[in-house]
Amino acid sequence: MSDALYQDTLLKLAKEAPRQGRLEPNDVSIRLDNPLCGDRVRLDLRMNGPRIAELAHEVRGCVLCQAAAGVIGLHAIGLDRAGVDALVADVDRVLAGQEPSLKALQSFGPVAGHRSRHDCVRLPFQALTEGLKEK
Amino acid sequence: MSDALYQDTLLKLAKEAPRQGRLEPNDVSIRLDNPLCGDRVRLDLRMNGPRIAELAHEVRGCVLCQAAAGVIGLHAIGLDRAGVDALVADVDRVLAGQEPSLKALQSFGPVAGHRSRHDCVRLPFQALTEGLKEK
Amino acid sequence: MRLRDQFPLLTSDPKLHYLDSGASSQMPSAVIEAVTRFETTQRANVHRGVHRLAEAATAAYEGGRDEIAQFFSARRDEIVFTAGTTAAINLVAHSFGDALAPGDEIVVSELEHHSNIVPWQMLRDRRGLVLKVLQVTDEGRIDLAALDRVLTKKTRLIALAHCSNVTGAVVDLARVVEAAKSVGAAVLVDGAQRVPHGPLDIPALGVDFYAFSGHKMYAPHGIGVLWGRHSRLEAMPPFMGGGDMIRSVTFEKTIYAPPPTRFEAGTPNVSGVIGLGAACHWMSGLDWTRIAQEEMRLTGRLLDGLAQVPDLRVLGPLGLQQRIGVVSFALGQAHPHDIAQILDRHGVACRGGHHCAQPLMERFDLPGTTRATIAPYSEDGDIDALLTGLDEARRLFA
Amino acid sequence: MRLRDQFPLLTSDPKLHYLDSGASSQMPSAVIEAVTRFETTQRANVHRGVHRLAEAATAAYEGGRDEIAQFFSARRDEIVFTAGTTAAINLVAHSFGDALAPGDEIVVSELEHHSNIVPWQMLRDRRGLVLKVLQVTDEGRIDLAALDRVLTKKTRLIALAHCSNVTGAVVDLARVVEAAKSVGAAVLVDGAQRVPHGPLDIPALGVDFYAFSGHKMYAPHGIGVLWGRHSRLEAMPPFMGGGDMIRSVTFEKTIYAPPPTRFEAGTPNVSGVIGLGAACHWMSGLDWTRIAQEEMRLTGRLLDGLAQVPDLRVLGPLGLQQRIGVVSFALGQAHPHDIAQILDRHGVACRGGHHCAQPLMERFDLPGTTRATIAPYSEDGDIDALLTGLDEARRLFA
Ligand SMILES: Cc1ncc(COP(=O)(O)O)c(C=O)c1O
Ligand SMILES: Cc1ncc(COP(=O)(O)O)c(C=O)c1O
Repeated sequence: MSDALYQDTLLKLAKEAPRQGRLEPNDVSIRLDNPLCGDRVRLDLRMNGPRIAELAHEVRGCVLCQAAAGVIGLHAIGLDRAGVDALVADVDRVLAGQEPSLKALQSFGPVAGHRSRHDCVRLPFQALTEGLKEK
Repeated sequence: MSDALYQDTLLKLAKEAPRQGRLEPNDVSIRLDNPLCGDRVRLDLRMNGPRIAELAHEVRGCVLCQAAAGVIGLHAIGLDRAGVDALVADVDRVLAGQEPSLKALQSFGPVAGHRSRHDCVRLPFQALTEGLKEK
Repeated sequence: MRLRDQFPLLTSDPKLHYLDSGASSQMPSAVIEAVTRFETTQRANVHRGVHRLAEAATAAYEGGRDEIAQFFSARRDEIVFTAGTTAAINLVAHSFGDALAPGDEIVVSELEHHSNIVPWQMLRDRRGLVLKVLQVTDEGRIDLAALDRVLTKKTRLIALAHCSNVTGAVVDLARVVEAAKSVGAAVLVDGAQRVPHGPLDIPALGVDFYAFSGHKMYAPHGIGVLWGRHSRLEAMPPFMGGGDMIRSVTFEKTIYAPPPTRFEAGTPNVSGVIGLGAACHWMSGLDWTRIAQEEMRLTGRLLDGLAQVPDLRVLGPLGLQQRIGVVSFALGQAHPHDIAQILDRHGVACRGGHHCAQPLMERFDLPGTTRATIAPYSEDGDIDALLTGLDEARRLFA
Repeated sequence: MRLRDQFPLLTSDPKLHYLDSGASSQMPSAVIEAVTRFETTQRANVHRGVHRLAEAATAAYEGGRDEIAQFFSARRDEIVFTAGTTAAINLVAHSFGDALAPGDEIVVSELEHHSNIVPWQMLRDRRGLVLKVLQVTDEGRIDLAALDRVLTKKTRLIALAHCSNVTGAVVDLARVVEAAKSVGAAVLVDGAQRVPHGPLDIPALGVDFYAFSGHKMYAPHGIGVLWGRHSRLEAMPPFMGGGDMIRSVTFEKTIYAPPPTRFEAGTPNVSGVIGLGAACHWMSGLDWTRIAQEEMRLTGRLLDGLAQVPDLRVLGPLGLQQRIGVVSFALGQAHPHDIAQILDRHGVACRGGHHCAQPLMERFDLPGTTRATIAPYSEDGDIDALLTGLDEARRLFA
């Protein structure tokens, strides 16, 4: 299972994560740290009413964290709070070893067996949830 | 060895310990507690220069503690600091399982094997040492 | 099967009558094996590590927290690990207590263990508080009738033992909680003597803090728990500083983690938590209705036997209502050390002394008592050996 | 015989390359057996008890204190038991620190573990002190040249790690002590990373406090030591209140016991102390001249190997002088978690992250490092496996 962790699709998602960088001006800018490992996510959001209009992310973290931010870069635009909650539930699903509905999350499947890495994946999604709350 | 702990001579020494009670007036009055078991010794001394002229002891403690006070009641009168130190050294000796020079200490021999009881025996002698220091 | 058979120390010494579980209980092989399994197959530091052993150690450690939380019907983030009851109470005395204002009042009782007195005295002296004391009835119970008189608008905390480690009396917590609510005070319960006697729904008690130790509930020494209602814990600053309890550290400013992590500075007692988890797991597999009945039957047998001994005085309830099988007594003028020593000749392990409850000893004007504790592994033979030993002690000293 | 053969966890998994001893060491069977022996043949609470088991437990526990004292050439009444390094430092921050006056200064360094930063920050905020920071050189050492500039008449305490848990650098304590003396400051040493690497004459160091944990020196988790110079300890009030640390308790006034008991409130971690005593006993039977040579040879082999890896940067001394075998490195932009994960595939247990030294990570502008620790049971094969694993990590991430 360990060998599957760093699949090519995941490595590619991490490296080529869309929407890397900062977004100026923004409506919400949130920074979240993982206290255990020092990973850090910065997420800038521009809103259109209740929905995310544009975003950018900056990750100082591992490949899993970067790839998770990549999923957000690909799929979070246009979501409102309910949409983000559904996305997070999908992440929970894949980390519990189940099939996610979002195809981009499939490459995270092998992380389920590595509990110490779950927070790496979760951190960007937590930033997203908190960002929508702040708004 | 346990069976030897409460020899008749020791029980008798505890019960009939000479010089029980308080001494008024006194030159030194000292109270010492054993924090672990709550034993308590009160020792009153009347001095004649550097030497103990008269004394009295009040023990709220076990038989070993009472008997130890009994040894003091029997043998401490007339002692100066050096004499008390020698007496305490003799107590150390018997608790280390060796033969004491003072006959009255012989019945404490079996206590050597019961480390948790050493402080019961020591408490009155500690009071004596501190009493002579205070003077 | 006798429950006793699960305890290697007891089976290796069939003549031992261990009635000192109130000090430290014995440990079943299930717990010993869980600890050894950790040290020989999973040992690593927890959290922060991604290698296989660190993952296994973290899973075993956090699994221990789950077991403990479940056993006490609590949320896992309300379980704070400490070194024991004493450390748990000191944590509250600092993290909760240091926010109190001069003149604020804390209420304890006369029968408390030093662990539930000294931290409040130290806090009183630090913060200029007032320490009020509920007295103890002749039966050895906290006098709750005085609550109305003692509580005021300034009462911030009531800190009481669930069960006395000397008299065995169980306090009526519902009444304490109600009184506390009426003045807006928090309630801390010292559960050290309660937890060995079966499962407990801690949140349902309505209290704010509940402290206990592993070594009295079949687990290793050096591990304990502070259960805290989450809303309370969230409002409290940390007690100790160090690794694991932080979100981020710079020299200017440190941001603390949420509870329970905020209160768990440094590498935890990993094997201790795993042992305590295993003890909870072991306990939850037992039939506590039967064990409680048996403990009370044996307590009754002991109290009946003691009632036959001339010149003997029991410190605590003579009936079986609202008590656990912790039984203390004084025998004439005989000193508890001497009694315990004679009992030891009969293979009976009892504790003699002040049991870290000197104010209670003063209350009853005694230097100490001899104490026997009934545990799930206690049997008729243990009681009988105690009574036989007492007979000899009486002949020697009384 | 390979030293490794004495470690059940290592022998049961011949393919494991355990290079995470800086987090927690492995435990030799001698220690595991001492703990099990206690639980199965001597288990009881210590002190206060006169029955046979309580005597045996007390003798084993105090015997543990003797072993530890002897191993560190210390007086037994200078050995204070705590839950670990973190708890030991917090003890000093309270019992020593709370007597300091606003404006007094405490000096730490940029490479300290959070355990030796956060307690001083909390003390600073409690007492209005000034916290000064010695910087770290590019080689990963505390810059002692700045001591003269940083120390003032108001410096009360210098608190430094004996060995960095990130860079492996060993500090020149003689120089620190001399500087401290010149301004009358006390010195606290965080010895957590030093003690696993062999015997040490603590009093001869000339420092005032020395803190360490059992779990890094082949003993159980949940036990640690604060060594304190007796004259210092005697002058300090207690930290926590409870049983065992008192002489007498009334509600008006409590009289505290002398050190070390004054600082040891509550039932101690009996099995932890016995385990730590057994670990000291085990260590004192080893040939440390040979082990130190071997540890340095392996450290050299590791540093040489790392020097061959493109884009790899070692955080810490590149030579073998004044260092222990704690080696941290960064590999290009690859994240330490990912590196540690790949190493795990090769059976190599390394730690990746900030190692509870975030200020040091800031200093080197890194999110974290990957860290390997050489221990007495390390072998050539462990180093080689690490280097092979790194090769794969580089291909994947760099
Ligand atoms: C240098 C240093 N100081 C302090 C600590 C904290 O020790 P503990 O977590 O055992 O309290 C550690 C280890 O985690 C360390 O490496
Ligand atoms: C009622 C009570 N409270 C507190 C304590 C203290 O527990 P510990 O010594 O494990 O911290 C004890 C036991 O010693 C106890 O019986």
